Amino acid sequence: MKQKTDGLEYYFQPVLDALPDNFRKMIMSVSKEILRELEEIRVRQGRPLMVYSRGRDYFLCPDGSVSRYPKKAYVVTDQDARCILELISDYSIYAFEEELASGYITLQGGYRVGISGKMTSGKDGIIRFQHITSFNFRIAREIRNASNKIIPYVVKGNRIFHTLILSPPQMGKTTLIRDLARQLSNGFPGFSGVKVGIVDERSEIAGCYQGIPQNDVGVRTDILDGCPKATGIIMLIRSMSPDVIITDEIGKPMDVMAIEDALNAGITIITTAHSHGLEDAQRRPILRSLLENNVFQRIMVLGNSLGTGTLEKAYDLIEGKELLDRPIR
Amino acid sequence: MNIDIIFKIAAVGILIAVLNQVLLRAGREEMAMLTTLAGVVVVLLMVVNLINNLFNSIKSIFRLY
Amino acid sequence: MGIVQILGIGIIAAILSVTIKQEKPEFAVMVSIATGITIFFVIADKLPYVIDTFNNIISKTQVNMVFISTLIKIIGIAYITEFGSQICRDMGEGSIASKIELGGKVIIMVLGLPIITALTETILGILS
Amino acid sequence: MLMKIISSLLIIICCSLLGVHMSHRYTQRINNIRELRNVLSQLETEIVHYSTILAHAIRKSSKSVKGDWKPVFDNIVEALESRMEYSLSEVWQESLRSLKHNPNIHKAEYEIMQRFGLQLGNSDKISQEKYFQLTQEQLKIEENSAREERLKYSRMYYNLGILLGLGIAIILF
Repeated sequence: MKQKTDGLEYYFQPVLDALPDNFRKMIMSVSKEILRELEEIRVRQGRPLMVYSRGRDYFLCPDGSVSRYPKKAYVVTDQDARCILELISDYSIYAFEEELASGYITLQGGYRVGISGKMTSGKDGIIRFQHITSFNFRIAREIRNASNKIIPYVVKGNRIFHTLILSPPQMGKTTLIRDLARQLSNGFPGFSGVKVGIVDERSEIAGCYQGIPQNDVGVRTDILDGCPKATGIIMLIRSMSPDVIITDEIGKPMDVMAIEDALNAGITIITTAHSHGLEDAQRRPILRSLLENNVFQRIMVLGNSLGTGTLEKAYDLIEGKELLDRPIR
Repeated sequence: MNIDIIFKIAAVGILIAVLNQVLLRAGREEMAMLTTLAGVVVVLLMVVNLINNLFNSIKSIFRLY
Repeated sequence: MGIVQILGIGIIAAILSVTIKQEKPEFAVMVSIATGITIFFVIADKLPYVIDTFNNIISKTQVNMVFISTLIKIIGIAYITEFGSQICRDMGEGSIASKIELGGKVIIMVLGLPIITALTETILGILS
Repeated sequence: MLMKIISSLLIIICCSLLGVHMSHRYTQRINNIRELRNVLSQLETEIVHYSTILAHAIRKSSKSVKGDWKPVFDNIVEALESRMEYSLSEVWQESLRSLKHNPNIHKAEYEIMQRFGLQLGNSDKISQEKYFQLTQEQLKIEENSAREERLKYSRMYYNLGILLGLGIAIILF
């Protein structure tokens, strides 16, 4: 039955808890190096079981060995899929209606499980899942001090600049801003902590489970979990009067208005957006409007030239110059 | 002379009667029938035993061999 | 003293039998049979005394002892038949009661035949 | 003589106790159904209004249960929290099996609960609410028939017990 897993797997134990026994055995018998860098577990009904680690994908075989070819891999059965759905929703699918409608469920520990399958639109117009057939377990890792490389450009003395972090997907921007929030909130040598507010629409930054942050985001941090950014920012300003508001992936017009409200209230904004660089951001209408009336004072661009999460460029919009001559790992 | 046999029979009779009423009230007619039969059998056994004694004693008294 | 006992038993049994009769008639009959037998047992120990004294008296006369024993038998049979038929009549079975009596009469007749033949012979002897 | 009296008294007492136990079975059954109904109604509010996780919802709503259903609910909560089993209906049927031969629970409500367990928790709130109402309806009908039966049978068994005791005592006297 269920064995207690030893040291290494401990950090994504909640994910293992959400998997049936045979999956658990297969994953635990995978080699330690792959597990250390495990990013995703892909479960697709009727297709082989896959794992993403170190930027490559591996197929899991029933005997626990890992192979590069799908033919020997373990094929996921419909019983597995049903059982996973029950386990990740803690046997109460009704409790995760909104999350299911938005296509993901957050496990304890802040691990997000993406879901997809056949959907139908009910008579009340809401699209619901009829059959859920594939799951994507994302193993987010809390890399402490990941934001050390950008802190010198974001904070000068006790002043924090309005910062926009541009990064293509899967480049560790969430890990970055999570650690940034932790450091800003707890403070570090030469900087006393400030009140930090996080609007965590997809509960990924703090990874709250029933409102309790599973990742360390600092002692002075308040989190609005699962709340749309626009309303979240305004609510935070009124309710928690934070010094800094951190949010993830802005992209809607109403986000822009909310950010302007925050600026008028004198609150520093640190947020991220999907784009490959400054030029790409300027082509996008929403980001262009933000950049034109220079809402942000610092722009950080992430990439993977030296591995995932390297800081490619850093711009200072006040003096209009680049702060960085070469990428930092 | 042991006259308790009469009282025993009478008691069983009364009990069976009450039992019947209870069972009828509860709607279990067949059960009532059965208990009556059982009662009759038990009492019959007693009486037959008595009659047996009677005949033996008469035989001995009147020498009716 | 005996009669008081018999009386007591009889009356009590009658009352019991009546109480049971409207609910369960079959038990009432049983009670009456039981009383009958119990009362008989009360007198059962006096009866042999009567019969013995009766025997002694008769044996003093020249009459043949056979007649006496058959006479006693007849009395016994008569008593039992009477007992049985009364019970049947109690239960309302008049026909069975009469059948029992018929049976009893026949058996008594059978027992009585030798006496009658002896009687007729003596009469004929006297007449001739 | 004394011995006879004592023994017949004993017989009478134990027979009437038997009768009382048999009649108690019926009252116990009604209590069980009533407890079941308010557990389900609490569970419904927990699920439909507060949408709490099933394990907590069951634990909270089955706190007030004292009758024969208590071990079943405790068993389910424990199994859910240990996340051993894979599907709730398996856990539900498993823990329900312990009540299969319980005299206080008749086949009717046993089957109602079995059907209820099949769909609990694996659909959205609206259909959950429908299932709850359906089950409550069935349990209400069950409770009425149980009450009728109780009126009829529990008195009968009670008297039966005493009379049998008396009868046997007299016969053996």
